[in-house]
Amino acid sequence: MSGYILETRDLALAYGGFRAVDGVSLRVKAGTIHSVIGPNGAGKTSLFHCLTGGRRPTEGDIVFDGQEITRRPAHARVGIGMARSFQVTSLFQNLSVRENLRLASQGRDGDRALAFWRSVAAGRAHIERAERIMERLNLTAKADTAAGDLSHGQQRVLEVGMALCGEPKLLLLDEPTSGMGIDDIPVMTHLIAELGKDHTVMLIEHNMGIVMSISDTITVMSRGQILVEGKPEAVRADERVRAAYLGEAG
Amino acid sequence: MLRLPDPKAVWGGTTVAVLAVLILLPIVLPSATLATEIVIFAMAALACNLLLGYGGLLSFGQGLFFGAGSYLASLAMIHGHLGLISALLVAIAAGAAIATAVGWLAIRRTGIYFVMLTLALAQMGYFLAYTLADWTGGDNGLLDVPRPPLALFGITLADLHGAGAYYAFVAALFFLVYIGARRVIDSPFGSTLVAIRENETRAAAVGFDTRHYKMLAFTLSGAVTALAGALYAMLINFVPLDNVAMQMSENIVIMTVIGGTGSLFGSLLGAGTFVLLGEILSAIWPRWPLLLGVGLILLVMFLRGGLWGGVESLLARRKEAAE
Amino acid sequence: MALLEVAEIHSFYGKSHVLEGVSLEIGEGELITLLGRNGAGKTTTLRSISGIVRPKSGAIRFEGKDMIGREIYEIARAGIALVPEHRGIFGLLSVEENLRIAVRDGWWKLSDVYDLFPRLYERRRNGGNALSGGEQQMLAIARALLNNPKLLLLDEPTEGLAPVIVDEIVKVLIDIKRTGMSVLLVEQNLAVCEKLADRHYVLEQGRIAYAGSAAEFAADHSVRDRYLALNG
Amino acid sequence: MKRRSFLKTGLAATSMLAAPAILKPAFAAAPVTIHGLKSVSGAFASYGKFAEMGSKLAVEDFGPVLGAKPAYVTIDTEGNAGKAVRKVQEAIQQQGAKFFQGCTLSSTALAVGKEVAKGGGVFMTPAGADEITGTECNSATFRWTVPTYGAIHQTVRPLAKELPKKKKWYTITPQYVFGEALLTAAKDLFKELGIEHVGNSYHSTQEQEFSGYLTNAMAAQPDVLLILNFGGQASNCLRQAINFGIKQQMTILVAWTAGLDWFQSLGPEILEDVYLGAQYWHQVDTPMNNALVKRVKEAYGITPNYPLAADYISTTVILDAIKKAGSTDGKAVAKAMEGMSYDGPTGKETIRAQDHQVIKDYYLLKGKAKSAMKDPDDYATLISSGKSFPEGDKILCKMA
Amino acid sequence: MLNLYLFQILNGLGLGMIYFLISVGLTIIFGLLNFVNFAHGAFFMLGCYLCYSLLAATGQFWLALFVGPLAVAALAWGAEKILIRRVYHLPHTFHILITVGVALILQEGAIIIWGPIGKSIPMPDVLQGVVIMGKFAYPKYRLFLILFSAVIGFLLWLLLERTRFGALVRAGSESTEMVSLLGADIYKLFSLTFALGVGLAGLAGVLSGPIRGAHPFMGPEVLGIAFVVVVIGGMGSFGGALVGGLLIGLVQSLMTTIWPEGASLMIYGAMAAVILLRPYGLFGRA
Repeated sequence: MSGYILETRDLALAYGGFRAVDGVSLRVKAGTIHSVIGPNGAGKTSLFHCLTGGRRPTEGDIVFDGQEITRRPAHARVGIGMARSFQVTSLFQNLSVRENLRLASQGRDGDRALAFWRSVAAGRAHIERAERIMERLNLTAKADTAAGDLSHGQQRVLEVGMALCGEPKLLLLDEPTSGMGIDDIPVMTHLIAELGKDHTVMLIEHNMGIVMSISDTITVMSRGQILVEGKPEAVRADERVRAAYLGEAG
Repeated sequence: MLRLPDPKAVWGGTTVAVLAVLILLPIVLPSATLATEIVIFAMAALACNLLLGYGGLLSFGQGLFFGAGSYLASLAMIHGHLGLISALLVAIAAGAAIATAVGWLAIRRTGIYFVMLTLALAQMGYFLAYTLADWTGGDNGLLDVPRPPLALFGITLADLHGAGAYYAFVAALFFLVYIGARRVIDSPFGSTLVAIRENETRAAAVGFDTRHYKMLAFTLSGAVTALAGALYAMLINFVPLDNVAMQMSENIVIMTVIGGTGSLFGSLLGAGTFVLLGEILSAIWPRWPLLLGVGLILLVMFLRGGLWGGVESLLARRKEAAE
Repeated sequence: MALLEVAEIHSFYGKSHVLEGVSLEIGEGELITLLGRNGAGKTTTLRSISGIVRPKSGAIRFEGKDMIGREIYEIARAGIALVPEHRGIFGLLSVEENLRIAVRDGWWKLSDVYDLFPRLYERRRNGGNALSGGEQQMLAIARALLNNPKLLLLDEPTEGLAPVIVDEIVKVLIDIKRTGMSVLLVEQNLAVCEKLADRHYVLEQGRIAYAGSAAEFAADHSVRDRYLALNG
Repeated sequence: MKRRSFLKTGLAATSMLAAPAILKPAFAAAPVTIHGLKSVSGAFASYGKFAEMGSKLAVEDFGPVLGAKPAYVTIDTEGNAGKAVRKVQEAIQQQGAKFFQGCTLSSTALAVGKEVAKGGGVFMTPAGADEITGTECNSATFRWTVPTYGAIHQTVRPLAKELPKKKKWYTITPQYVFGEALLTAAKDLFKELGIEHVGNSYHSTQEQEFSGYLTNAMAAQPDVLLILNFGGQASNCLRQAINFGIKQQMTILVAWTAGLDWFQSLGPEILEDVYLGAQYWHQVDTPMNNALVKRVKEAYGITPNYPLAADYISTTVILDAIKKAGSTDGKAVAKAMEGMSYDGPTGKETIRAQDHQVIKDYYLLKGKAKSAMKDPDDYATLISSGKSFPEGDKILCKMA
Repeated sequence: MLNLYLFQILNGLGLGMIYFLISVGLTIIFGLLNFVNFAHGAFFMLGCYLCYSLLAATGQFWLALFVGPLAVAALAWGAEKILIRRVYHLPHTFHILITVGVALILQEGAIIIWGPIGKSIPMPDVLQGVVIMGKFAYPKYRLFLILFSAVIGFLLWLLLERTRFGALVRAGSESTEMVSLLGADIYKLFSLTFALGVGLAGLAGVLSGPIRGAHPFMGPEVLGIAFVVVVIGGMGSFGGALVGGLLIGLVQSLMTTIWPEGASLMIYGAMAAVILLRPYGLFGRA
């Protein structure tokens, strides 16, 4: 309707008296890479929890693709086109890479996967999608390796790939480069930039550097609120952002 | 613990092995009735395995489903004059319904509270069966349970009065259940169940309503367990109150773990070992449950994968040595 | 001889290889910071030193004695105290009970930590759950001090705290340092680190990527950009 | 690899199966084998142990039957009705077993009776459920135990006679078929004797804590407390009643005790002055009983108790009947047993043909003080004995 | 009639205190070790038998009361060292299996030692007899039991709330790792707590001896009650065991007057309802 795929209105999440998210109104434009950054404790992760359904916001609401989803549980957001990755790698550790991706594709089916009389082999579409995404992630050589046996960098890539399997309209990535080495980071940044071409991506990051080159819009959070929002160059130049990061950047 | 899907190598072997065991059991054992009991309990263990081994759900309520199957199939035959197939279908439906209800409640809790909830619900079932003596016979048990002939659309296909014939019928059903369970495990549902056991948060994040999957696991498990219960009632022509007791739930879990969680063939192995050990030891020493106790301790200390797990690691070691 | 010497340790969480040969040293009375991005392995390094995670290879020597393979409490008794990131306050215990169960013979007495944190004295009867984030952090530090360690490991003590409280914690850390206690500090807040540390290590994907004195680190902005990537 | 792995699985499977081959019992050459159903292991082990002693001794003492010494095999019921029935089926199918004796649990006895009838054998049991010779009776099943009706009539009636002034009675009853049967019989008799039934407390068969029920009883202020449960529950109920000082306030009657072993587990302090109903008592002076007591002392060094005596005589009766019938045909043996009279431990005992119930004495005993005991097993004085059985249309058995 | 209910309440109180003693050990063990002890009832039974044997050998009830629980605790301490500590880290399934194994060994062992027939245990002389209250009488022994359990409960409360050991146990129920990090020997703490918890089951057994006698198969029934009490009160909660025990005691006692056949159904129904409505029991915590 408005070209925005995700909107939050005065979103708040309080833990006891502490307001981790404090009146955030955010709009993510379809087809863009939108990053939310901020120092530790800025409320990024809490905001992310609200968006993915991990937590119920205490105030405000969330609209996705024209639908009110504020109180929808996590699994029910996949079917309408949201998918997420985790900051701390969360895979099916003992299952193969292929099976991880196949299951993630199957998840898009929701309760249709309750079919216990069918063989998984009949779910051709899922298998094919898993193969396609494996190809795209450069993991085909590791197809039969258990996810837990991958290198950390590969696990991070698979982590993002799992979200991709839901064929989402909006991809929510929670610190996708977390724990990655300096040499692996460009691979991930490149992958995200690539994904940004055919998905809307919302990225939560701690470090400014990573998001600068790939983001269309950057929202800077601090103390549960939006501090600044704008194009990368504008954000980089903003004094308030510097001040917020000052504690960290010295 | 977990096998990656390699359907032909792993399953091909055990299917043939299951078939071989089913054929050999009545030949090797002194009687077909003993073989029948083993196969019936193997069916119950297999159903428990679906929950415990694949879904990671430790249910102490399996006895409730087993007992419900026994009672309802028997009552359907005694009062409703139903035939064999219809009575078994009644048991399956009832088991599925009760298990769905138990599952619906139990999956609201996790860990030990989940276990305690299944236990409490099963105990309620026990006392209900005890109180409804007009229907269940209470403490005396439900007597005169018939074993009707196998008939379809009024045409009698086989008389099951002989122990051998009944064994063949039960074994055939077990094989069907086994094949069915293989399919279930190999289905979108089964693979999702494993995924939920592995990482429930991720499973929810990729779009599965994990509660529905756990509930369906209960439904299927309850249906199969109730079928086993009904077959047991027809075997002994009688439903003792013991069928719904906590001891029954405990025994089913023990058989499952002895055999090996996460392996369908293991369930057959577990039930066989449990029943036969009881049979052999009770003939030798009245205090044999003491040995069972020692066995359980040794199992927990040294053979956590159960017998099937032991066989597997043995095979793996051989293979390694060979390479 | 260094008080603590970590040599080439490799640690795992389940299947994932988290530390891939971390080596570092802490001398008597030194305050060292361990920097690095989220997920680089800082917390795991602290957990490996205190015995919660058992490194599969490498060596950890404390006062020359080998620590790998010892129980957590043995390492604690040897003189290493960890204040974990989640602080580990016992909510069922009162503030004073939280402190008392940690008391071991040595320089720090209950009255000393009450002097250091007067607010804890005020709240000594309260349950651990009733404390604010800052108070919990103070309690966690106070409790570790009562253990009378020779080496204090702190995991992000200022995380999520208001600036006023952060300043207070920094003051306390300076006081602690003055007593001659060695400290290994994991911190995201560079301002805090620079105020306190003698030396810095930067951890990157399970390895030490940089080591330098406070002065060197302050002078070398490229390190910051490369490993901590704070600026675009 | 594929083939090999299958072979190994198959091998593992067969090796598992090889072991039980030893289960196939060596067939006895004897023409007559008695199968004793005894709860040797499991929750009723205390009973099964003595019952097994009784049957073994009976077979041993019995001379040749049909030209050879009879054999005896114990089937361990494991206190589990399902197991017992399955093992009976197996014995019938595999060994052609015909003659069964035993069963402690009513449910087991009922179900076993049905199986034996189907298999054309004979089964004699001392189990408690009246249905065995009542609604669930069958041509193959015989019962030694006096039914609830007799237990009530032979305890309540003589006690009422002895204590004519005690007109207010209170009952404590386990709520299931057996308890209901005792209670119904008691209520009918109360009416006849003009006794006022001042109250009843039902409890579940799981109950081990009776303070609440005893309190209800005290509140009703009866003259006599009639306890209608049995076994472990009766022990706890009586023990707790004594604790509550009920013995000082009223007379206590336990209508259905398990007998000597049960007395031994309670001790004289509790039993003193309590009235006790019993199926068997070793001090009863009948020729057969005197011989039995002597024989058991000699063989096992103990005094025979109810399970031992009941299973001894039941086993003997079956063997006698086989001898009389001169055949091992189940129908013929059952026929021979119908109407048979013999010297039993309670004196002259007769098997009523109509319902296969043994017509025998039931006893009312009174607990002795410790000081009055002449030997360690001299727990009680015999107050009265006699036979009471449902007659005519009260016999619910419709033999098919 | 009112009198009857009042008396049933007194009764329920007595019963409740026994239930409290039976359950408190189970709950302490669960709280610290997150371990489900299915052998708890079997240790209770062992306490009963030790009471019997010690009384038979010495005639001293007070000695039995002292030595019996200690012996049970010592056995538990050994079992913890050899077996139990090896399975803490495993899923609950294995906790259950290993303790079911221990329970079977204890049960069959009791039959081997003491025979299959139950044993009666005499009341100590001083506590024989009853206290007359109107038309009711209440056994002195049960009054003693209420008082003694209250004293034990109070001592236990002191131990848990006022000593370093108790603080460590409570702290450990939140995080054993953090307790180790403070330099406490967590294994010793585990052994002692397991021995304490099981010792309390033994104590409950010794105390119940004169009321219930000793029987090899009394374990499972006692275990069932303990589970119900612990779940209703909140697993790991001392106060929960007290309130849960009293509640079940009172309900059971009053039910005997109101609807006896439904007592067990009610109790397990209440257990299910509590788990569903208040997952951590009346006094438990997450």
